[in-house]
Amino acid sequence: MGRITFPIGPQHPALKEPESFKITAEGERVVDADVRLGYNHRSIEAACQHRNYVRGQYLCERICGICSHIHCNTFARAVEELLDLEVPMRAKYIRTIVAELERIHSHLLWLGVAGHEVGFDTLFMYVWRDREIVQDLLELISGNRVNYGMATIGGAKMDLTPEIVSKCMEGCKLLLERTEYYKGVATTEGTFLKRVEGVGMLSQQQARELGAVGPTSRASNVPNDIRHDFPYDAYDQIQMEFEPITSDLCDVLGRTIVRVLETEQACRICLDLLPRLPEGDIQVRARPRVPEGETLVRCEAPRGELIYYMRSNGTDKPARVKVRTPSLANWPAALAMLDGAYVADVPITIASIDPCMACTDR
Amino acid sequence: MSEVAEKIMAQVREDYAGEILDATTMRRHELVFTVAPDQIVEFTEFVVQYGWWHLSTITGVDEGEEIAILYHLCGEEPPAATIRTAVPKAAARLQSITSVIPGATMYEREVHDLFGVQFEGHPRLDRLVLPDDWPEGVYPLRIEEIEKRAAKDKEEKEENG
Amino acid sequence: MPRFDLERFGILLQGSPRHADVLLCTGPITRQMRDRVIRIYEQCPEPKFVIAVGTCASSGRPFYGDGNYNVLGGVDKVIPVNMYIPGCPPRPDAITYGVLKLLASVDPKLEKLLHEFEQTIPGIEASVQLADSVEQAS
Amino acid sequence: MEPGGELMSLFYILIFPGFAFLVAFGLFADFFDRKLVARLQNRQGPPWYQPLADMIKLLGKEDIITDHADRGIVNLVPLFGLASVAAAFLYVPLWSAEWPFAFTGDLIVILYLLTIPAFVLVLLGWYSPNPFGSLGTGRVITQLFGYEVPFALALLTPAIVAQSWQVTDLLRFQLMDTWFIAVVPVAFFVAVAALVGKLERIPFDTPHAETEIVEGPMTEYTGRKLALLKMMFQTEMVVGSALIAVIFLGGPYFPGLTTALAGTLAGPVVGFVVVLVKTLLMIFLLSLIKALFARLRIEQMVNWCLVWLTIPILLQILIILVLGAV
Repeated sequence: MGRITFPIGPQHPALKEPESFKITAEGERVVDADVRLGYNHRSIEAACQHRNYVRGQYLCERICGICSHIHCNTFARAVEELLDLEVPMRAKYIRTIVAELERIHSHLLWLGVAGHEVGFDTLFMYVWRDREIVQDLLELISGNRVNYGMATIGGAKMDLTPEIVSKCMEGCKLLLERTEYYKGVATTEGTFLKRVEGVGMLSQQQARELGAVGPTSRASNVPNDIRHDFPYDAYDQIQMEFEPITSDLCDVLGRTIVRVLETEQACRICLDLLPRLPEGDIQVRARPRVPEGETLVRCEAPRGELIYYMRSNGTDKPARVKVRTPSLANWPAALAMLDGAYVADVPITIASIDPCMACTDR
Repeated sequence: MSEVAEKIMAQVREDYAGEILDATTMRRHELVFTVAPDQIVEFTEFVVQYGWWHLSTITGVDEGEEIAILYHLCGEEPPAATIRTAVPKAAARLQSITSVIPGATMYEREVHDLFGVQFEGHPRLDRLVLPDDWPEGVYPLRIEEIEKRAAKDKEEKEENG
Repeated sequence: MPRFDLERFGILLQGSPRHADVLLCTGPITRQMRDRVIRIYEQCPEPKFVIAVGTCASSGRPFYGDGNYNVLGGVDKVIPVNMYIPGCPPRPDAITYGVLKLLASVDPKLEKLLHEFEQTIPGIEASVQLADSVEQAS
Repeated sequence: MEPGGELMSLFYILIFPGFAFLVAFGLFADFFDRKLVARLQNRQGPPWYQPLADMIKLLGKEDIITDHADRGIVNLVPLFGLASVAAAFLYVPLWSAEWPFAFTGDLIVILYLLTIPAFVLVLLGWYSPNPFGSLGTGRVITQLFGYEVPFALALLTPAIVAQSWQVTDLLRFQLMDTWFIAVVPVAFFVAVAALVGKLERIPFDTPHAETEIVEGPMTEYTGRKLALLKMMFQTEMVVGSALIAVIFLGGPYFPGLTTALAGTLAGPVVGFVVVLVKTLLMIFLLSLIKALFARLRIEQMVNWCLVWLTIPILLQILIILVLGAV
């Protein structure tokens, strides 16, 4: 068959966002893979230096189309650390609950897209129907399906009234049953298993060396979960048993199982925190001028470890905002998985690290 | 927290053969070790053995005449560590640490794109985020570029009112 | 998305631009994307339509301007746009309504279907703008 | 054929069981399939006139021919494919065992005509400039080896049992004896699975897997050519389903009904309706398969076909020969 180099170009049905891969294949085997990022580079870090903190947070929330709350929350936490501002406990609880609901919505979205990548459209339709449950909850809480703007500098924007809390509890219980069903489907469906088992191998050694983060590294038995190692917001208040979910399968199936179990864990965390929502106000006034200083803030986005480095120079505009999103950390690992794979497996292998191209390019 | 950090910092100081310029903490939970640019690879190797094996990212900050490069590393539990070096803006050269941590390729390419720091020994130092038709030698996150753009924006604002 | 199924109007996602009639563009145009978008637009066979989905696709804000060096603006800076659907993000039923309104503006027989859809969600008419009504604005 | 016969056979070929009816039934089958799959995925699915609307729209679209492609061949080949499928449909007896076009060996002609669409895709893929076309062509050929042999063997097994290559003889055999699905069930299963491969439907639709190689060989074709290609696939589905319905499920015969209406004029009409129902039943089966499975990789598909299709059908033939000989 000879060597064919073909682009999975910026516009391709497998990639929901523009990224261009140059795949060199011999027959059906991938020999070399290369990725060209930068199609979605909106220079957000440079723009943050021209805007004050409030407008900067509005912009940073729109870095990723799916996990917007985690960016907004981490930006707010970074500024609060610079201001040495103590956020009321109720606001921390609300932020954690919305973060976990967003993790459920992101993981269910990924499970549907993964089904679509291997041609299993029924799973795609079923999962996205059930995702509507958590979308309704998020809309109930914040009025928007994505980009909720729940975390402001100094606390949370909207309060959770008792009947919202009860609706969320119902929703989470329903989601628990559905995740049970998908756990069954993902591990027993014959043709789906044939397409995900032993595909996109990433050994534990490779995962540690290439700096993989999130479910991609946890599926290769590297237990790094920022919620557990560096607890923030209300993650240290969780009473139920809370361990990072790992699996030693090291392939796409392992990542699928880790994400489904994490959805279940997120539901349980919500059910654990919601009834114990402490009383008190949800916001503290923050001064617009931030004193001189620098800080590094970590958090666990649905795709992995998210870093915000912020440096302030006393004015109301940040001197430097550095955002390192989890998808950028997973790209070296993705390319390592690709060589030796089948051409037919390239889309599912790329999708298995749950890449968010908008996050990668910022 | 800080006495744990002090203890670790003291231990790192005397274990490490080379010379650490200064060790402080950033916001109580981050250790910052400042090292000269030419010792960066040895110190990274030492730090990885010591326990901070995961390189979170590499941040570039333009500080007037110097570009500060911060390597943020972390292990299984706090405190995390940051290695800080400063490189003169005129001759921004640095040894690449991809030999120690292969995962650093993309972070170094990004700092090269936005700040113009040359990383020797880097396998493939081409464009990561900037478009192909971006002029050579123009590094958007350097202070002078930012001022230029701020001025251009101001004119644009006056123009269309 | 079973609750928002466009296939009930017979609209399907097509893999290649050759098979497509309507181009849905989301997100602002960056310098790197500029010629790719033009090429995709030329690959679509006539008659073709372009829908800009979301505020950033319609105008490029909030990414455009204020120290931004890589965003050229909305989709209309590069290819002619027929329908703007503002919103960040626009609601799925606003997208469905936008696509339907565009089809109705082309084929009057669909007018009935459009009014039916408008009854289901009160106030949806305000959520989208046809391009010609935008011409006078910009 | 008496003199009036030419007009009659012309009517047969062009209008009733011929081209026009086939295209209409193809459009309805496509709607039936899309609606069913949508319903299985609890979606609402397209309106009934959607495939017809798509065809009319496609005929009106701009017809782009890439300079890489040879103008003559690319325009001619889709017509060729559609014509071969329509010709195959002529030899499928729709309402009774006395079929004007039947002759000994028409089963072989049908099998031969049904493989031409695969080569249509190969030629189209060869002339499309982008790499997805050549990759798709490679996969079409590889997949051909997977399903072609089992499909032919599966359809020839009843012929061996009934000792005749004529479809109408098979029908007569089924009238006296039981349906072939009872006699050779393995052949029925193998025929359906191979038909799924021939029609390139999920789980064997790797040649035009949307998320991997966009549309495979058909990526570069628009307007009239795309309309003809889609029509070819739809009609091929109808012909394949009708063929299996006639050979394995007893065609126009229904246990109680046929003996009662044997002589009267109503017999052929009822027989025709029974064949339609059985064909729709087959299309329902194909849609069910499409909704239940994920897409296999090309080498998995070929391995699966070898293990689960070729070997069982050979065993089945062996069993029949042994039983027949006894």
